[in-house]
Amino acid sequence: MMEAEVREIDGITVIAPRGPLDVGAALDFRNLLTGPIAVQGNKVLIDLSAVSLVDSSGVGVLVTAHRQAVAAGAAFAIAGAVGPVGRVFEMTRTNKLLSIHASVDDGLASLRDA
Amino acid sequence: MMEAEVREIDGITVIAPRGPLDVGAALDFRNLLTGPIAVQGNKVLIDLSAVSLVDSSGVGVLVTAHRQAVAAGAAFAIAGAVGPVGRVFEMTRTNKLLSIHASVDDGLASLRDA
Amino acid sequence: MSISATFAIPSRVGAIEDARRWVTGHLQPGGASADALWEIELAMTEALANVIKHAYGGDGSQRIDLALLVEDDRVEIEIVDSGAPFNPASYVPPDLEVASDRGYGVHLIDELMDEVDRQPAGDRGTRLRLVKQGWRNRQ
Amino acid sequence: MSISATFAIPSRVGAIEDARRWVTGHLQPGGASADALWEIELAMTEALANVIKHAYGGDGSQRIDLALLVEDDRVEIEIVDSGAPFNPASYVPPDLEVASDRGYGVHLIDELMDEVDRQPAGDRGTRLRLVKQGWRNRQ
Ligand SMILES: Nc1ncnc2c1ncn2[C@@H]1O[C@H](COP(=O)(O)OP(=O)(O)O)[C@@H](O)[C@H]1O
Ligand SMILES: Nc1ncnc2c1ncn2[C@@H]1O[C@H](COP(=O)(O)OP(=O)(O)O)[C@@H](O)[C@H]1O
Repeated sequence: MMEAEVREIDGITVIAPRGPLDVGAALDFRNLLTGPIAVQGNKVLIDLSAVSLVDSSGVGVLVTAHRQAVAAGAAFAIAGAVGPVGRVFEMTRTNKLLSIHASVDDGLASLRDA
Repeated sequence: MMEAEVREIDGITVIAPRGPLDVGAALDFRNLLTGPIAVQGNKVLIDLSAVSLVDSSGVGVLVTAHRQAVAAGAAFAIAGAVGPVGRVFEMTRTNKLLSIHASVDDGLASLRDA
Repeated sequence: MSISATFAIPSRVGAIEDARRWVTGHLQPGGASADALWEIELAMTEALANVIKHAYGGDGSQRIDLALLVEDDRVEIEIVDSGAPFNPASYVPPDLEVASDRGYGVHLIDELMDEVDRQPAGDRGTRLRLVKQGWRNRQ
Repeated sequence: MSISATFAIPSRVGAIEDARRWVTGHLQPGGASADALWEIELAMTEALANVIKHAYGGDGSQRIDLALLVEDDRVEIEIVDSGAPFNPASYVPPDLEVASDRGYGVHLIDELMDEVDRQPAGDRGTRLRLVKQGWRNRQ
């Protein structure tokens, strides 16, 4: 079960999943990212502020998406991983690869300069 | 400028763009569909009930998506094209190819049986 | 009633929404029907998209001038560009038997409007005139 | 305080949310801290996902039994399956120097929980016991 809100801010595609980003949502979430991250020059921000839980499958989708975006010449960042939700990136050390920002505004700013 | 709401209903991915689905939104909308329609067995419903205008670029994206979904073994339908918004499919006769349903419920029912 | 107004947009697809809002802002208070509004907005969208894509070949730094003339029983919209002209002789209408992902723009404009007319404008460029009759709700 | 409860879900990823809600429904009224709730929910999610993916190999027609024991200063969750067992001898922990798209589940469970313990259950199958201490907000 995956829910997400997609919007466009200053040419940046902001994708905000809602609820748990877990093993039950990971496949659909990955499919949703496939197109946007495959286009050179695209800028994609994942807004996690409405996400209740990210599990290792959610982390895996974000790691793969990050690498695919880089390979395609797209910019990819994550924002809004506040509170416990963000700790999973620290515990897996994937925060070293991923570009994680506290607020959506910070995430947008980082992509504007990208 | 594209906005969309994505949700999952009974295993069907429902993608509801908002505002004009026109030449300015077509590219991003196409990118959003790329993944979901490329997976065999996936069921994708485009809910147009929050769309103010579909232009020929929007029609073009839906025609291409329909064909790509069929080729991939995914089911693809359109719902909520009420009022003027739906007339563009009649004027272009693309309603003969596309699977267009009045309500989201009708669209979901058609995909459940697909 | 008679309203005349002018507007200009840059040759970018993102600006088409502004042009639609500008026209709607003039027609809605005058009692435009939902059908006529949609017809005018769609025809304008297709015409502006064609100027951006074809007349200007995607160059987003150009300018498109719009003029609106609203009368009791007709609306006239002029769209003026300074790009490559539309060549009616090489235009092939869409085959409506086979669904396509392109080629419907000119067909839609012709179907939606009561008059469509193109004239050369300036050194190069085109003045496209779109006329819609009976645009108001019947009282 | 002491609460004990049992629950069962089918071996499908969509049912993990039900298991989380069941546990949260017992712990939240008891004053669980946000951190502890998250730790327990995430560890359970990883454990249940592993049962579904690995113990049952994706077969969605199987059953997973859960038992919950809540005490003043500890929460114990038991997850019982009848599938292929986890083999600690062949388990390779993730290399945290290189980000991966998989292989973090067991690591997360170990980090999040105070005790993790696996025992054979039934003919085949595993009883996984997860213990979390100090799960309530300090008063
Ligand atoms: N404003 C224009 N200036 C120059 N050429 C145009 C213009 N509008 C349309 N054309 C030509 O007419 C063809 C058909 O246009 P149209 O029916 O809108 O479909 P499409 O834009 O999808 O090709 C275009 O491919 C283009 O060659
Ligand atoms: N419940 C289980 N039953 C059987 N094997 C398991 C179980 N849990 C984990 N494993 C084995 O341990 C490995 C590591 O698991 P984990 O750390 O969760 O990462 P992942 O599931 O992404 O591979 C799995 O690939 C699997 O071989």
